[in-house]
Amino acid sequence: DLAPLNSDTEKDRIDWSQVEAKFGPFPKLPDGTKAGAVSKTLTNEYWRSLGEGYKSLGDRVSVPVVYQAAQSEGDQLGQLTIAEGLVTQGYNVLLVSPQTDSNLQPIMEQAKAANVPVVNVNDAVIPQAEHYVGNLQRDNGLRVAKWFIKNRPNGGKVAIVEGQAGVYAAVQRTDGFKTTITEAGKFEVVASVPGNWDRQTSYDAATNILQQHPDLIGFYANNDGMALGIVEAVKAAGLQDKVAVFGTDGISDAYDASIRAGELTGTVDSFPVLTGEVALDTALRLVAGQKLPRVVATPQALITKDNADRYSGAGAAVRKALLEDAAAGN
Amino acid sequence: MSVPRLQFDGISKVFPAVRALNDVSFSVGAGEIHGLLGENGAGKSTLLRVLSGVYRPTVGSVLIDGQPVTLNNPVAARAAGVAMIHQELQQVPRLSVAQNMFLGHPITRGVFVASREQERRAAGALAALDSSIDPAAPLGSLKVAQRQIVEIARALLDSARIVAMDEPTSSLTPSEFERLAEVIAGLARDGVAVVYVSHKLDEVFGICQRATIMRDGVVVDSIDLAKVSEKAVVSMMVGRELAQEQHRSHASGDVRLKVRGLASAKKVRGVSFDLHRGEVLGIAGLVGSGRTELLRLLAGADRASAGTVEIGGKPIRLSTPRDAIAAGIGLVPEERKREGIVPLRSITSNMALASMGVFAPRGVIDHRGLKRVAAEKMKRVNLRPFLLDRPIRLFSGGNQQKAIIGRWLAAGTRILLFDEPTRGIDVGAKAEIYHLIEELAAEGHSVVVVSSELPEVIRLADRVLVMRDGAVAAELERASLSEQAIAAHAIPQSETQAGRARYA
Amino acid sequence: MTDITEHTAARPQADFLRRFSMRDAGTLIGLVVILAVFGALVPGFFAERNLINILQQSSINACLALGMTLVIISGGIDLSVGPTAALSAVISASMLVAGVPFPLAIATGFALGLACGLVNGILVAYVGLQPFIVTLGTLSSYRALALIYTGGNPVLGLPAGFRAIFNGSLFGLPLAVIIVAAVALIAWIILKKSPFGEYLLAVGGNEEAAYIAGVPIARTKIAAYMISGLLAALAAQILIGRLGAAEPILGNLWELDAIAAAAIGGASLMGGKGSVIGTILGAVILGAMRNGLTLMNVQSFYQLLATGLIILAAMLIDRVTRGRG
Amino acid sequence: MTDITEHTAARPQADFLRRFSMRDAGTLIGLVVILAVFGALVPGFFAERNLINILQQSSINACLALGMTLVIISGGIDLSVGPTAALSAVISASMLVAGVPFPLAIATGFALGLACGLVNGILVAYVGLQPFIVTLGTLSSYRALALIYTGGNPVLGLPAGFRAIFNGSLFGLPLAVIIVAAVALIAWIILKKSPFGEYLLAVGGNEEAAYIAGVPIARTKIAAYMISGLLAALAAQILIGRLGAAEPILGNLWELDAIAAAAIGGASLMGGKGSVIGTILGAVILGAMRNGLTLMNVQSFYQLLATGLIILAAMLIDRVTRGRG
Ligand SMILES: Nc1ncnc2c1ncn2[C@@H]1O[C@H](COP(=O)(O)OP(=O)(O)OP(=O)(O)O)[C@@H](O)[C@H]1O
Ligand SMILES: Nc1ncnc2c1ncn2[C@@H]1O[C@H](COP(=O)(O)OP(=O)(O)OP(=O)(O)O)[C@@H](O)[C@H]1O
Ligand SMILES: [Mg+2]
Ligand SMILES: [Mg+2]
Repeated sequence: DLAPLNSDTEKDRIDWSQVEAKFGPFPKLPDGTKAGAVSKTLTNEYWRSLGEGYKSLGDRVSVPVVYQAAQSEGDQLGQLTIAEGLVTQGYNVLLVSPQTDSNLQPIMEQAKAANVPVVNVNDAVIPQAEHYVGNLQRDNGLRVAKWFIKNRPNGGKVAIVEGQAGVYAAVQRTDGFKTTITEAGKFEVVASVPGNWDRQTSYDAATNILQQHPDLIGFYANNDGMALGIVEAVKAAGLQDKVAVFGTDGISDAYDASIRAGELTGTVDSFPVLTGEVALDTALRLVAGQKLPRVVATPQALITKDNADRYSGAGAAVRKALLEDAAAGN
Repeated sequence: MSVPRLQFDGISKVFPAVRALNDVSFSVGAGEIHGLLGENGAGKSTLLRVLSGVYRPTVGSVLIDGQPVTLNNPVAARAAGVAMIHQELQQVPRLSVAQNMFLGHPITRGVFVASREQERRAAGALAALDSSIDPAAPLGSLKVAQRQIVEIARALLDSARIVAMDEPTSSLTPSEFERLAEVIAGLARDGVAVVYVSHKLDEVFGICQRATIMRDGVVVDSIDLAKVSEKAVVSMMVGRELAQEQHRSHASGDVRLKVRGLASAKKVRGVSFDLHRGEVLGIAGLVGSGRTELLRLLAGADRASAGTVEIGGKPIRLSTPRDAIAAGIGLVPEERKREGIVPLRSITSNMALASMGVFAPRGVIDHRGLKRVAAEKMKRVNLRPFLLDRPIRLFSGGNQQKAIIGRWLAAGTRILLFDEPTRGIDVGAKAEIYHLIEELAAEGHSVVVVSSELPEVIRLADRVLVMRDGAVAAELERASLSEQAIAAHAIPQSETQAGRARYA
Repeated sequence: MTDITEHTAARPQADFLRRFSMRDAGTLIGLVVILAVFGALVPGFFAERNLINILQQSSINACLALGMTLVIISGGIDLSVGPTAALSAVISASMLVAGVPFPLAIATGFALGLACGLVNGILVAYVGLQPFIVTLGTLSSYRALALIYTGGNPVLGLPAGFRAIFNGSLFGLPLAVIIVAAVALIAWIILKKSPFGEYLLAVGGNEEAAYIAGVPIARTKIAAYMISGLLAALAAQILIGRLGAAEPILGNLWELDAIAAAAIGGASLMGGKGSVIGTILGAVILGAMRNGLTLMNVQSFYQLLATGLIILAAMLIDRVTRGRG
Repeated sequence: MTDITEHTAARPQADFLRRFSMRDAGTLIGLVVILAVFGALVPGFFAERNLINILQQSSINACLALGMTLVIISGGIDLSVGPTAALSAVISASMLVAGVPFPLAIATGFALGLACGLVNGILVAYVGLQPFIVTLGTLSSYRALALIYTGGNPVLGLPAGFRAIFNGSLFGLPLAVIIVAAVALIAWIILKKSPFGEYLLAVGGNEEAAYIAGVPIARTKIAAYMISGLLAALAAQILIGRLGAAEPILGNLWELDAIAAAAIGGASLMGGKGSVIGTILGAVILGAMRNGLTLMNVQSFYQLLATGLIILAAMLIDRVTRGRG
């Protein structure tokens, strides 16, 4: 039996940039191969972009991909129903992004019985997953913490606005940031409060924190929607020059409206379109019979005004930039 | 003769499975006070609800001053000049008296309700009946009788051409009736046609010229009241002769219930009495004298602040109705709709509610046994229509009352407390209930009857407690019972003069 | 304006069983219509395997909705079922992982569900707070307790033996379905055949009259909430058996599905009215709908739209076929 | 068992205003207690700036809760306020971004709120479905429409001029607070002084009596839902003015906060009862609590616990100080 997967520490892993070098170009697939994918929700741009990645690669290699999502984030049984539907319908491979670590567990068994490989794509981690594609959640927070350590050498007060209580990604990201920045010594995390993935809640929380700590130097938010709410609160408090705000995910609003305009300081982009492509690529290689490592790590990068253009262009350009980063060992 | 003010022309009303009215036709002239008589379930309320636009007739039409009118809803009926006093109080407890009276057609100044003006006009309408009611008080703070007066006053606000009154006096005292009678006479002088429903035949004979008698949804006859006797009317109503029964005592010497110094935080102040096996104890008193509250204490519905209650010599605790029921005490409450029935449930379920332990000895209800008992008890109380599985809300008040009595029969209750047992109940059913009470006493039950109708108390009671201000003012033995004697004790000394008039 | 006249209109004079199945017939027609539509649109919808899937997928909601039905009949509502389930799940699961024997771990989970219901019931029945607000408050509190207990982490690695208990099948039907069917049967018997059922209907129908008639109001209400808590705990055991893990955030929004199933099945949120058969049918309607929409590969926004519209449609069909709810 | 005795106890025969402010006093005490606790624990809690923050942060919930109060008084409930707000927000926002003049864009948002309320009202009043289920169905449907309309994306880049309308301040108070205060005043006048307010109380208090008295039942109910929809739309405009963006997922779970505020303020979910002042106090209680917990940097699980417990505590204080809700 497999040991329970921890995607952040698993040894049997490969970086996405190495896959082609190790396993050769995209393989030939059996006729009529089709892929089914279930995501968390479509109400968040991140997951829609992931679907675009599936679709763009699917179109290129002529594999139809069905992409479904639960009706809302947190709809655990609804997502299970969808996944079970896909197993019964005879897809050759499943790509799943579970709501929680366990809610799609039954799929693993059903799919195994039907001899369908399952790829766990990002976020929550099914312990029994044989294949995982995604980034390190902890690394999100860690990268932001490193930015502060490098760019605010004098340290200061920082605050965290968390996602929904108890959600894996939120816990890991928060922990990555908090641990790293605390260990650096000069920083004090004065608040770590729930924003529930909600812009309004985050706005109110940020207003309250700023009022109590007008000397705050930065916020880290577990996603970009919340970060954009915080930006508004910082602006309303007239502190935009003093307080750095970071988000996570790299949704287009963060880039276009906010980072370039100098409002949002930065975000950790995990390149969902590219992640989708890598995930489908991995899945199809499995269908073709290749034996890939258990974890395929996908890229992420801290985006700020300075490097925003480098990472936001068309798919091929970003891919190139990221391959360069990977080669440089970032 | 000229065109009648109001004419019912071939009205039928069919509810699923019940034909409540069947080809009802009669007419009422302007300035006429017309009685509408019939047993419970005869269709009186249904007819008046058709008149007031609450129900639409299945067939037939209503004519006012010779013109057919369409009465599709209460607003249309009001517009056509019909005012109605409903049998069930139709009020909103959280609104004030005046707001209730003007509900649906408030007096406004600009976009606002003119509360002062409403209260002034309400006070005017109330003055003729009971000037002590504050039009600005929340209706919920009034007693039932006062609420009924508000309901009547509301109908007087509009200058209606037709006023329909469905048992307006069910909670009123005779003196309040007297004042109402004057008001009604005034309406008649103004040319209003009044339709008056009551189970109190003396009232109908007192104020009406003519009356229509209904039975099972059809008109038996329209009669001139001057030319018939009360007895003849009763037999037309019930379709048979009612034997005029005399009081018979079944009281024995054994004390079953011993009450000493019973008091409540609210109304009751140190009541003591004994209740014997087979005895019918009447409790008389003015409205608000604490009778209902006393019964609620005995039934465990309210908690006593002092005093003891013993049954068969053993003191018992009465903190909840369950305690009372376990001790063999059951209450037939005053406000049937609020405290008596579970409207959506069947007659059988309502009957069985207090004796689940009996019907479910091993935790599972023996439905066959239950059906048998229900059939037996309901036959005994003469439920009509005899549909045991029908939701109780679809029955007339009298039949609902019978089911509640059946509840205690089924529970094997030995001490029955009746609070205004015949309020809103017809002569036939009333006689049945009296008979039932006597039978119960004969079987050894002990019965307490609270009633505002002195003839009822005198007819039933072996002994009467007269209450005044929450205490027992007098205990009258059967031999010394008379309306005058009761009234003399019921009325506070200082107010004897006024009080006597009230109770006359 | 037809309002009141309809309201007071008599219902046909049939006997109880017939009346009740008349109402349930309305729900049944709703189910049949939905099945027919999906059957026509989705090939393989009527495959035995898929029908079993629908039952299995409905079973957890059905389990909760049965408890909810009893609470609703008593005139209350229980918004805290999801967090109750989560609390029961994480505690049972951590006991199982720690090697505690199955029966004890399961019993503890059940006891916790009962305790959660007891707290709700006491606040409603003795303290006299509004059910909606009480269970809104405990909704947050129980969830928080589950999160605090686990530190927000899932409890993983449930023993295979435990999982087999709730995960097997019998006569080709998943055990979960059979368990819930048994629960439904018991609930039906309780409601139709036991004094407690009569008490529930009376308390919800007219609390004051029930009180005078000697019905133990507080105990009846508390029992309803406790049953709801117990069934939430049962649903939790079934789910963790199925998932092999227990999460503190399990059971998110379960209350809405459960209420929807009960209401589609004819329960009135004013109390005094509700049907076990109707509730089960309501749960299957919701399950069939989800299943069918997924098989049709409807995009999630449109699924959400369909969910809303189907709830409304089910109520409408129900309304038309059986008269005012 | 204290249940019934209290219930039937005679009510003091005081005048209306006194009775009402007696009840509101209960809520006020709840607020004072919570403020005192936070004031003692959090330095700077009573700073003028922070008190204004609390008001501002409560304003959106207060706005929704006022509409909710009217609906609850009429005997209904409106679960669809969040999605109604979202729909109104995304449509107004996309008009604004497309350069439509502010008044027209705002008016369209309001019209949409009214339309959402109208649909709810018609389904409740004319079709006769249960309010809980109707608005549960439209909760999903309206949300889905907002998502479909925007493809799930937020609408960004609202003109600064528009944002200034809802974002300014007057006499040192944020405009949003002043707007909601004005709405509260209007709601108070409606409830206390207008025939419509009387109709609401009558319809919720005794629908049959109201019908017989000639109250236009259906119109009254529909108007309540439409006001609720309108106020949801107003809340949406305030919010997007503040955030500078309109998201289709905006307003998630708003209904629960609004119901909690109304209930803490003394509204009874059985209908016929509710207070504008109480509701405002209820909203401020919830706002003060969130603010205080954040300032105390309470960890999220414990914040959730505190939220639940404070809702229960507020109801308890309320219950104790003013007798049965
Ligand atoms: N809404 C209804 N649905 C079905 N049957 C009804 C309805 N209303 C009344 N009935 C039935 O119609 C018949 C006539 O009832 P109605 O209330 O008119 O009698 P009534 O003469 O006023 O009796 P009471 O003296 O008790 O008031 C009864 O059998 C009653 O059960
Ligand atoms: N909570 C209450 N709200 C309104 N009225 C009440 C309440 N409790 C009791 N009452 C009414 O107060 C009246 C007084 O009851 P009490 O026992 O003092 O008098 P009573 O002698 O029974 O008078 P009645 O002849 O009116 O029954 C009763 O009619 C009862 O309906
Ligand atoms: Mg009648
Ligand atoms: Mg009385």
